[in-house]
Amino acid sequence: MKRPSLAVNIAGIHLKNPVMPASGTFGYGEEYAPYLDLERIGAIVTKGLSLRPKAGNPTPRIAETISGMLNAIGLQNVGIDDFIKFKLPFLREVNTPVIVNFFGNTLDEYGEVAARLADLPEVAGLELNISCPNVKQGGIVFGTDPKAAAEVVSLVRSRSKKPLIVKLTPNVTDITVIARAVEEAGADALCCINTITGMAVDIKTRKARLANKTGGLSGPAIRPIAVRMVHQVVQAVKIPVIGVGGIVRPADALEFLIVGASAVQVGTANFVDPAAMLSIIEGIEQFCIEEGIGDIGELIGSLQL
Amino acid sequence: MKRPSLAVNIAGIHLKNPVMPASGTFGYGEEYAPYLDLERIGAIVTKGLSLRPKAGNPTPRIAETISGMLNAIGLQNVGIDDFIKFKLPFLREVNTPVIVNFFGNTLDEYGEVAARLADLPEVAGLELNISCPNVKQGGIVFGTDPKAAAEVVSLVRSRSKKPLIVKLTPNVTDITVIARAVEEAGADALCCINTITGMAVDIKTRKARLANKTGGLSGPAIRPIAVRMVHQVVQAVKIPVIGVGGIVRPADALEFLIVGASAVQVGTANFVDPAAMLSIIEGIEQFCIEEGIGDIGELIGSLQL
Amino acid sequence: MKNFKTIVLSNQEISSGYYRMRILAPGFGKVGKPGQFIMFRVQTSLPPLLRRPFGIFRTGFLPADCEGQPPKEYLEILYKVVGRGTTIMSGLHEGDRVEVLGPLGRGFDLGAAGNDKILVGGGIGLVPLYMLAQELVKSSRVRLLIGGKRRDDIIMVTEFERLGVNTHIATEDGSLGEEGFVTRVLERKLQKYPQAEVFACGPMPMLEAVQRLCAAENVPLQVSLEALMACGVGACLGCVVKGAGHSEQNPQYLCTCKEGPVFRAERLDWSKLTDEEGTCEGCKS
Amino acid sequence: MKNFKTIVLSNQEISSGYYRMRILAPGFGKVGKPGQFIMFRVQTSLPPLLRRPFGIFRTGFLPADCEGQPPKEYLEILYKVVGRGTTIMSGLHEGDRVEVLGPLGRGFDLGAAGNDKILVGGGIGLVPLYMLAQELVKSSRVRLLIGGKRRDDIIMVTEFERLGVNTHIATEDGSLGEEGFVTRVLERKLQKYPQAEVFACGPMPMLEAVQRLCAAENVPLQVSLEALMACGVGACLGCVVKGAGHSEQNPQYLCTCKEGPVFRAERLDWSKLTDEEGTCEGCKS
Ligand SMILES: Cc1cc2nc3c(=O)[nH]c(=O)nc-3n(C[C@H](O)[C@H](O)[C@H](O)COP(=O)(O)OP(=O)(O)OC[C@H]3O[C@@H](n4cnc5c(N)ncnc54)[C@H](O)[C@@H]3O)c2cc1C
Ligand SMILES: Cc1cc2nc3c(=O)[nH]c(=O)nc-3n(C[C@H](O)[C@H](O)[C@H](O)COP(=O)(O)OP(=O)(O)OC[C@H]3O[C@@H](n4cnc5c(N)ncnc54)[C@H](O)[C@@H]3O)c2cc1C
Ligand SMILES: Cc1cc2nc3c(=O)[nH]c(=O)nc-3n(C[C@H](O)[C@H](O)[C@H](O)COP(=O)(O)O)c2cc1C
Ligand SMILES: Cc1cc2nc3c(=O)[nH]c(=O)nc-3n(C[C@H](O)[C@H](O)[C@H](O)COP(=O)(O)O)c2cc1C
Ligand code: FES
Ligand code: FES
Repeated sequence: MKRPSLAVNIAGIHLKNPVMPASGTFGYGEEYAPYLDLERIGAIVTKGLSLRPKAGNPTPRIAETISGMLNAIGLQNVGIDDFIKFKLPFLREVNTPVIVNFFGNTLDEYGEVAARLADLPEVAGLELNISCPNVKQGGIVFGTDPKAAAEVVSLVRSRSKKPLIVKLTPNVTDITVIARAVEEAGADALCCINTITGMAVDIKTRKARLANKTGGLSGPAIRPIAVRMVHQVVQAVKIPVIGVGGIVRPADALEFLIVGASAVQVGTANFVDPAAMLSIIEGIEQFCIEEGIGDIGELIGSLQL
Repeated sequence: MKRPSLAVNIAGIHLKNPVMPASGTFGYGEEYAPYLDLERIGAIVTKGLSLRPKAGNPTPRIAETISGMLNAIGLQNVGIDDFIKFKLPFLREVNTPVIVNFFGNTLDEYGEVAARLADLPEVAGLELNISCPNVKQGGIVFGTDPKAAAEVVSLVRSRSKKPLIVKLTPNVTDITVIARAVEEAGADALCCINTITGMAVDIKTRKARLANKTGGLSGPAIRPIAVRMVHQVVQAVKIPVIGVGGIVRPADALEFLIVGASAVQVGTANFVDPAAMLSIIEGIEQFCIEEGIGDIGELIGSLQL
Repeated sequence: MKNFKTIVLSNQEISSGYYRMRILAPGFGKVGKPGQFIMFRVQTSLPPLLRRPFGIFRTGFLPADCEGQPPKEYLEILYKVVGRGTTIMSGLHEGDRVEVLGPLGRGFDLGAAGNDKILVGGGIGLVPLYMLAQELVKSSRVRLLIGGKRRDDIIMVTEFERLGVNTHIATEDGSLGEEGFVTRVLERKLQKYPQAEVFACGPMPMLEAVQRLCAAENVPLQVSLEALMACGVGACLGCVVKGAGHSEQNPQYLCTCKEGPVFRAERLDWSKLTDEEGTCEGCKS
Repeated sequence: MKNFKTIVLSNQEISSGYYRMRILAPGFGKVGKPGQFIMFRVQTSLPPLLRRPFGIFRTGFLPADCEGQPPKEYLEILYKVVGRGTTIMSGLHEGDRVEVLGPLGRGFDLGAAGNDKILVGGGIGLVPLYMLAQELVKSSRVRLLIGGKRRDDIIMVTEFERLGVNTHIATEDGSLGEEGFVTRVLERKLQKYPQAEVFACGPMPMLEAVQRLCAAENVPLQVSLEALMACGVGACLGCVVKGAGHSEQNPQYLCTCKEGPVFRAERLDWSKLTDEEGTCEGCKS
């Protein structure tokens, strides 16, 4: 039997398969190199970068919950300069497209980072994070207001010609409103969802289990919410959508593809199993073979109504 | 050692302890009577009632997810007349306050139901559902728009003097905006959260696992989100807040009380263990004893900052 | 009707993918009726979240092992491994702690003594028919028509025969008994015993075919249905099926858990029973 | 550094609430260094979601059971049952399938040969010190100071003594060894052996006291830290501690999993190490 084609094209980025890590769960790629062949995954997505290095939040920063985890890392990152100097050389040698996730603390900073990334040949595309719940100034306000979201996307669009993926927050009343605003402002693709704001309490100490009190919930617990939002967004826009949220097994990824995601990202599952993405890729391939699907495109958006 | 006092007062309703079922997961009370002593729980909360009987949604209506479940029951209920005729007589004999959850398909209907319930001595309080994600017309639009929410609360307030609890939806950008609008419009207490809209797909048939496609996610999976929202709402309003979402064990209920909920509701856990509320009450009592808490009031809102 | 924490007494694979679990259940035999079910859960294990419904296969007493002590009562379920919950169940051992809610629902009505009784079971659908047969053989001739895809799906035949039940087997691939659907056998039997009463449990397409045959011959039929269940006690309204005369204006939803799982065929709306599409006023999302 | 699916060889309770698990681990001994750790997971069990970090207690070879076959290599962990994950672990049996990611992190630096080596371990903190002692005894005199709340918390003493390590025990309730904190013992030893190097692992208050003593005496100290971990490989940034010179403007967060878990004391910011409060520019919610 001929192997099915899993290749997809997102915003002009050619991916050999639709599976990539979710930003912030895969470091800068090299951390996982000992555990899986980085050339087998669809793309590498970096930890969110900012103009200057960022310290992140005080500890504790993570807390396990039922079928999920809360994190309030606070977007700790090495900053754009150190990324280019110390992280990019490693990624250059890997034959897999690199998508750089980034954010700014101000509108200007968003533009600035985009401009700095605009001419790097190693960077296949940008993923604009307007949705991190742990950083207020540079994050959530942009992601929850359609006008602000459109503004930052327009600005970034004007500073870089790279394929532009915009990552949306689920912490909104109607994600399709933001999705459409961002599409109109020039996004080439969307990525949903980021984490959902949550909180957990240590009943003995009566303190929040995160120093930041609230954090972003990720993992299998949120999958039904993510699938619903991806389904809604796919109906609302014409640009491709990358689905993310709680994917652990191949079947989870397939749910997202079936509702119309053109690709998927795997986040928390990397912590559980560093080779999770490989199993997912193999599982998708297997499913295509079993179902007689020759090209993954036939599967994408095949939801029966 | 003296037994701690677990009694709380919500909007003028005296509860012997702060644990009650969540609407829609406990039928009209009698369904669970064989499995737990209804006089041991703080209150009984009925399935959501409407003016006329409601058929509900086509099947399948439920789907299990990881640490949660989706439901799209569609608010099937016997209607206010049959409730009074066939369900209330049973509840009259139980020495536990009865809170009637209700909704309308139109603004007028909300007022109408409230008026019908206004003079029934067996009804200790009303829980106004402006948040069911499965009924569009009579639900979600009211719950996601502060103006509409205030309007329906004012109307209901004008038609009934009963203690009025308003149940909020989590499917909003900022739940405190709705909470404040509803408080101002005359609510005596708030209840958060209702289910979070989600979706699951059967990858073999490529159909949504619910006939209604989307449904409400409940169960342990959503608890961190519910705790966060209750925490936010408690800070934002002066009226008491009832916490609900994913409570299974005593420790879960304690999290809500510590962030400031004056009482809690147990939903999906009733399905898992019909006596769950009793274990939770006992666990709360045990915790108070261990921590030297004489009155549950000392625990409520005791979060350390 | 109660919820009790108890232990597994044994759990054996009886055919490929089919298990029989014996559970300690004091007092259960006195209350359980043919056709009722339990909601089963492994204690302390959260996943799967919801309980799983299983028909009561039979109840019985362990031989008393010491003088003076009353013999221990047990209940048995038979289950097929199909998903997450049943996979976890298949790994349980003697002594493992489980929880049983039941007996639940309405069982079979035994019908008129003396009349021929025809039982139709597909695959695991035999389960609720065993205790029914135990009762029926006391006053009627009982025939059991067993259907399945393959030989492996035909279970418990000897157990039924030991009760004095006359059994007929049909498999779709012909690997055991007659080749084809069990409803073909039923068709012949109905010709032969027009006074019969029929009791059926199995997959929906089988039940629909049985219903058509019985309706055509005007033979009384009771069916045991399966539905997705969260609570098992009539509280969640997740398990409904459409009753006869159902319409949007005049909804006639019946709870499978409480008003069933056994229904007289005429109580159900067979035209829409498996229609998953539908719409409802408020919810056309 | 790799992730491998393997099986449990044995899992025994060695003291009340303390377990020792032996895991099949071909090739592990060649790569693992004293002070490194693994991320452990029970295969096919989703809860708990995240892996659990455990120090490598020791590695070894099973006696070869048939001619020609290479002897099987194993690794051992010692763990205390404290929560959900370790409770599940305590129920594992021989043959149960588990997953091990490791060896991870930076281990101990062995220091100068010949110098007196003082190891300080509190409770389960002894774990990473065993392989360290195995190495150190080759060229130095090694003293182990063991602290714990009660007698039950003092484990593995004989194992260390068999290596030729000189052991001193202190329990807070005096139920074994000297009564009081183990740091009192350390204080005396530091007076006696001013050339010593110290290696410590245990609860944070103990480590802080050890650090103060060593800093005062100018004695080199390496500590092994615990932190909440999601990935174990430096990707999630969940496990950071503040490094020396840390400030908001000049953040010096160190990953416990990658740059630790063993740190030279002077690399850390002891004033803020356990300060959970803090604030950060963007996030004052
Ligand atoms: C009244 C009644 C009696 C039953 N008696 C038996 C019996 O005696 N023996 C037996 O093997 N099976 C019986 N079933 C079916 C049995 O409940 C399912 O096979 C079982 O729940 C599957 O669980 P799972 O976790 O392995 O499957 P999964 O597919 O992983 O389950 C996912 C969800 O779907 C539900 N589900 C899946 N299949 C069914 C089904 N056929 N019916 C109802 N819910 C389902 C599960 O309960 C769960 O909530 C009965 C069902 C009902 C309603
Ligand atoms: C590098 C390192 C080495 C360790 N070595 C050992 C060892 O050899 N033996 C041993 O018994 N314990 C060791 N621990 C601690 C061990 O990881 C925890 O006791 C264990 O994770 C608790 O899991 P749980 O599910 O039982 O507890 P829970 O409290 O239910 O766990 C909840 C969450 O908190 C985390 N957690 C809880 N306590 C700790 C802790 N002390 N350190 C880190 N994470 C924690 C868990 O991993 C989990 O994510 C080590 C920790 C680290 C970081
Ligand atoms: C530890 C951690 C760090 C994260 N950091 C980022 C980040 O820097 N930028 C970003 O856009 N998303 C970040 N995310 C969100 C993930 O990319 C992803 O959207 C989310 O975790 C949901 O997917 P999952 O359920 O598969 O983990 C982070 C998530 C986790 C768990
Ligand atoms: C089957 C089902 C039916 C429900 N019906 C109602 C309802 O009629 N009215 C209402 O306000 N909430 C309803 N809810 C929401 C619950 O009351 C509760 O807010 C939600 O389930 C979260 O709590 P849990 O996680 O403890 O289940 C329903 C929930 C479930 C699972
Ligand atoms: S299963 Fe809940 S009503 Fe039937
Ligand atoms: S545990 Fe993830 S970075 Fe250390």
